[in-house]
Amino acid sequence: MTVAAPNYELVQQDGLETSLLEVSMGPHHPSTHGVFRMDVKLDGETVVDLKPVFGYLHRNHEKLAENMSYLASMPFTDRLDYFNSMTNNWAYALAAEQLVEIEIPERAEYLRVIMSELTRLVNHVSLVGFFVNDLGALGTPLLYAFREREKILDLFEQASGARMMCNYFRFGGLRCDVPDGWLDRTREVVDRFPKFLDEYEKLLCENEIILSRTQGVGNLSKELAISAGITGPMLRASGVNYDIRKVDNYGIYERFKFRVPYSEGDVGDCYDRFMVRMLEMRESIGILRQALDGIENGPIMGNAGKVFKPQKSEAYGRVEAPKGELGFYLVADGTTQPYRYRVRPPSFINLTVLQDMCIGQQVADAVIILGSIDIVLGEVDR
Amino acid sequence: MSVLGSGIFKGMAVTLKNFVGSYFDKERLTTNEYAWQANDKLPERAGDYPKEEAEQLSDTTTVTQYSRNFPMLLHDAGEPMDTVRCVACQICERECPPQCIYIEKSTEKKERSGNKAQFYPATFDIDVSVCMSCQICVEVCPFDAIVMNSQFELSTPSRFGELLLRRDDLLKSNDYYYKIHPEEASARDKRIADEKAAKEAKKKAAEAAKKKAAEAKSKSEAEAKAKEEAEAASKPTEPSDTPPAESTATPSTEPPATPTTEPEKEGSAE
Amino acid sequence: MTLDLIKDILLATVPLLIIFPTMFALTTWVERKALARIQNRIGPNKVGVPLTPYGGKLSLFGLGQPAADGIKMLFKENIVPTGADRLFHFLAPILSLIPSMLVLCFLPLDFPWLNGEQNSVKAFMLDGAVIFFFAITGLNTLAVFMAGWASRNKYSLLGGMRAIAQMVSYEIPLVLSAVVVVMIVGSLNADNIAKAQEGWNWFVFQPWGLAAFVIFFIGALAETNRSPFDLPEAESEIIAGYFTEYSGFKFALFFLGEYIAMFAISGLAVTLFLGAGAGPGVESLSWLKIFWFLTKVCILIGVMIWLRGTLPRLRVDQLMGFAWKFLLPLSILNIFVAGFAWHIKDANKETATSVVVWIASIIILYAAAKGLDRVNRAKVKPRTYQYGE
Amino acid sequence: MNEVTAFWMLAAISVLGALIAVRKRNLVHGVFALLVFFVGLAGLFLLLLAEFIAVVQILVYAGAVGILILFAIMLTDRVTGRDAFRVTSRGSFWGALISLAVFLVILLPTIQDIPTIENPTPKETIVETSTVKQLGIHLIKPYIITIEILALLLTAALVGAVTAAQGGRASENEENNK
Amino acid sequence: MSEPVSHEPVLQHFPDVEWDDAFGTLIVPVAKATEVATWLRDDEAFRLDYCSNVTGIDYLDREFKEKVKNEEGKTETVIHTDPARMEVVYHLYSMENRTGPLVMRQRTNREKPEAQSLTAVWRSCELQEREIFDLYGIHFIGHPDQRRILMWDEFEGHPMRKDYVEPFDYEWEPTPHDEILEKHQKGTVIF
Repeated sequence: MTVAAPNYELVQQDGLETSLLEVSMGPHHPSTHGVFRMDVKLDGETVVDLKPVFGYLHRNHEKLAENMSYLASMPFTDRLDYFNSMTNNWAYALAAEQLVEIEIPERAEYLRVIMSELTRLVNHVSLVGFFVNDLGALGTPLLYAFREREKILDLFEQASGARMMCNYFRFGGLRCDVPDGWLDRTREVVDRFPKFLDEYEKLLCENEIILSRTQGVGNLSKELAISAGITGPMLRASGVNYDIRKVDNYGIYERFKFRVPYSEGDVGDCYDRFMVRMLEMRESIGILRQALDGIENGPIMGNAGKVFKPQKSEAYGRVEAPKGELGFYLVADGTTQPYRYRVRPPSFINLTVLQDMCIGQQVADAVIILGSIDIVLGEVDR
Repeated sequence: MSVLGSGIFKGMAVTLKNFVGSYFDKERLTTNEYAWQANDKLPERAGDYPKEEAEQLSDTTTVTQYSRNFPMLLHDAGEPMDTVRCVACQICERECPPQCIYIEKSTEKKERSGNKAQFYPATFDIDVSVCMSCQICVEVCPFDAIVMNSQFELSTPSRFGELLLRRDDLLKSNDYYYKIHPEEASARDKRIADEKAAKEAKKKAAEAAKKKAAEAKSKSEAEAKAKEEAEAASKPTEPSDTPPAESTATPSTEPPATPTTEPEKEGSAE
Repeated sequence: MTLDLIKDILLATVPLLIIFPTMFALTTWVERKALARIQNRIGPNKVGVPLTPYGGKLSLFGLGQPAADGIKMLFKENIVPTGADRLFHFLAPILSLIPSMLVLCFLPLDFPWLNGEQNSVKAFMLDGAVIFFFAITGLNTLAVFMAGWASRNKYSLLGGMRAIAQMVSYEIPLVLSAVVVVMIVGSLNADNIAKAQEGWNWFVFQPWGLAAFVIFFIGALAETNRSPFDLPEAESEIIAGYFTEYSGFKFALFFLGEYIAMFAISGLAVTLFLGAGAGPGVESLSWLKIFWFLTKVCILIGVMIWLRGTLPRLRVDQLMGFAWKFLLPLSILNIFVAGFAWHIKDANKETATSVVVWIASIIILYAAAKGLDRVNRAKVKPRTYQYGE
Repeated sequence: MNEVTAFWMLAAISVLGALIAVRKRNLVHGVFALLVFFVGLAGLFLLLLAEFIAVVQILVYAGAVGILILFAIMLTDRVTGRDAFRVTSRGSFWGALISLAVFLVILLPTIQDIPTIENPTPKETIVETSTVKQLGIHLIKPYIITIEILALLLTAALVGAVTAAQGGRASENEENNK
Repeated sequence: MSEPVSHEPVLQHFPDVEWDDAFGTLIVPVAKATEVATWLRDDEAFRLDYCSNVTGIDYLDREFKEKVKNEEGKTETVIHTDPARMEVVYHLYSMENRTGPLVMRQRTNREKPEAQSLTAVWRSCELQEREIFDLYGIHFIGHPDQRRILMWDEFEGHPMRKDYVEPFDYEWEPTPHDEILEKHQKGTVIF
């Protein structure tokens, strides 16, 4: 079942010897989305071999968390995937809440869904911008995306006091309630978003250059995607209907009516990954509208107790983060610190197939394939 | 069958719309200029000024009332060290994830205005080069003594000393807190007052229960009195002696009555 | 005699050396402003003229920005990588500027007020001006290669190779689309071409002229490495291509050379298709010619900026395919269309023939373009997306 | 400042370029020196008011041939050699002498026929009819057959080149299919 | 939550496999790991085609004091010993049946830790096993490309091990934070 990495054989023509050009793309290459390196071997402009090199941002997050109380590593989870701190918080809270039985109040559950779907909008909209930036678009779509993203970040700031490093979720609820009028402002942003998406789609989805650059580039088959543990929009672009919001129904997702877009064919190229994200944003808006309609006043914190000290047990909590399945695996030994704290980072595992997708493509394609995987190095290197 | 190049022309129409729109539509040009850039005044570090001036200056360094950057120590009206709320219990120091707080307890207790004698922090340092504004210290503080500031322009030419905020840099009055986070401050004070009132009511009730055997009928009066007191206590502290010159609507005289629900203190405070 | 010669040389070259670098400075500012507005930003708006040493300044929407940039570039450190070919690393930016400056002389720009009413001044009066233009523009390629090779950087080398392949390929549709005009006018002389379009007889108003203009403009974008053909300096793929290792004033020279080349090639487009200096009022005021000429150049530059703000870039193979498989056949076909139009031109039935020519040319050219597009477009399955519950 | 000065300057540049091109062991330097020679030659043509030839000189030699050589060099492994290590063949003196003799025998009569620069042809006669036009007329009228045959030959060569390139790719595809 | 997978058939099919009820996990002997994994992936009932998470855990010799109520109702301190070992934990899900998770462990000693690489079964193990090799030093038999991944190649030691001692930090430079850390070390605050 496992598909091995394809081997590219250098074609020797009539005794003419050609040698490979070895280029080290990164760690300060402008389009590696951080400090990431790809050791690329090129035959002309064709990628013959590609080895990803990680670890430039490694800070041993897991070890740090094992030497801290459970609560104290919550702000550090923000720094994993610094675009989506809310979903990171949720995944950690979900794992910790499995260790001890905590009832989460209704309002907190609703706010969690609202925050995580807003995060999804933030991530997808700016990812599409970065992706088109990698295609060479001088940042215009990216800045349109950031214009809208700012509005959502303002909402995050109003709720939690910080724009990106929100640190908003707690075991059993949320840190604090949202201020007055926040829900109305959110509704305004959510109502305006489809209008922006229309414009965005008009700008990008029919552009002949984007079509010809992305279609048929970086194909990922369904079998390889499943075997390699690819999750999130990338998996759905390869034609697998698997969304943890639907499968696990964590939080209160079973109350909302939403659909999971996935590609029908089994091409799974950059265009599919781009389109699945565009379609997912529309669904997120649907969830947000339902959540904003359904939310009621109430407490936002369950009875977690003063000290978080779970019994000897283990738990694995996973959520559908915008980049894929984000899981936290906690092993508790009965103290206030986790004995083992493991992050299952989606973008790290999605990078498994980078080599498979890039070999035989052009250098320019390698860059956009990396862009379409959607990595954040804070999470990859941890 | 589409017209050749129609996708490109559509895209160009969108960019043209944005180009023109940025001159007329506020939605399309959301950029704001820095407040200090508008009047060509360079920002200074608030710590370089006398306290009152610094508090005025922070008008220009505050973005919105919701932004929260770096902790500060609250004191009530009056001389800072006489009214500081912190009792040097060191919970925040223990809970701080990046370990950027250092506290030394005073050796002797000191009388605070209106309260009984307590310890006070002899040293209270926060290394803002390490602090990540995670607000866990605010969350765990049982005395509402540490809250978030909103100054973000803290860059200094030197790496040592100036990024290590000392106790006197961190001490800020409650008025200042009202100025930068009006909603949060009033909600917090309301909660403190409520708690205090509830406590006193409880105490009164307990006393009343004791006296109940002797004077059963005075109970209702006592409760009414407790309620009155609660109302009196819900008023925030008096303004400082030298109010900021440009503080037009000093919130201390008339607190904004916005009943925001403030979170219960959670987290471990062992 | 010598004095006269020097005076002539100065009169012929100094206006060009003043006008175009000034326009370059302004264009960098306009480009930054326009791109910023396209992206919903404000753009440079702070740098201005200081009024007193103690403060106060005239901002003028950040018009001081080009000067500030220039000063910054001048004072930046000149870094030459170890192992680089120092001589070529030094020569490349100069060599890239010289051809672009040189070709400005072939534009039909004369300055009537400089040397009396009758003697207008012109740098070169050559019969083969158009072909000279292409020959000298081609030399730019060498500078690019020099820069890429001398930097001893793999990205630079890749950028240089891309640049050469691109420039060589796009020169062909560029020349072939210009051939149409040369054919109709019967002269390679830029002034003759300008003369042929006086009044409103601009060649862009002919069907073959319009097609040739579009092809020429696309080719010009590729020749000057502008978006969407800015592959040699694709920052998301190969850092900055051939000038990755350049800093300070050498980089500024490259930058200058590139923009001057933009002006030059836009100037040629204006000469060939947009009636050169023709415009309202040129009969009475001869210097309006220059005004109209520069205005048209600026409009073309504006379109280039607009395109840059909108489009992502192509891939190398697509770029080459576009030149060889799309533009080249189309421009050859266009030559035949122009010949056909010229052949059936009839002074007696002008309206009827022009209508016939318009309709026939448009149908032929559009059908050809569509067909070529269909042939060249990569075969991909249509995409469908499902919604799962 | 007249044509003579210009001539000597251009001649010096050309000869210098040619010499450097021969002497340099660094191939890329050599090619660029060769290009200097080509451009100098173009300048000389321009001086003779043969502007079309000058253009073609730049277009074909400096532009096309130069880039062709550069591409060829890029395919080689070692671009630079050291100028110090040079094998000078024996009898170079005789070689130089013979080449000079051949040069004189062949070219001297031609050189003598050219009107000297001090006494140039009057300008008016040249400006009257442009060289481009004259050249075109000559090419179309007396030499039309030659031109057509040349064109055919070049087309054949082009087709042959394309076929050769395609053949290479076809075999590559076959290998991939295996 | 998605439907959990019953572990009973595994135990029936492979007698060597143990079931740890406290943690809810299969404990697979290292020698049999590939076989069990392949069976779990291909068996029609399981179809655990998706290996979500691979974790390494390091257990030192530890004593746990636990207060247990004995029959007489008195609390009594019982001392458990947890033997030193290393574990590799696999969280398995099925994308086809939308079930999971089934937790599977390979247990190995601390002195010369070795485990079977399951990269051949689930490709997603490739980078995660490399990470475990890097941070824990567990050698994966049959891994196609076992190199360090997060730490640099010259790094010595395995930082996630519980007994790992930080080397002298040669990149140390003074910061204002040192003052605080020093005071922390001197004082009572222990993290």
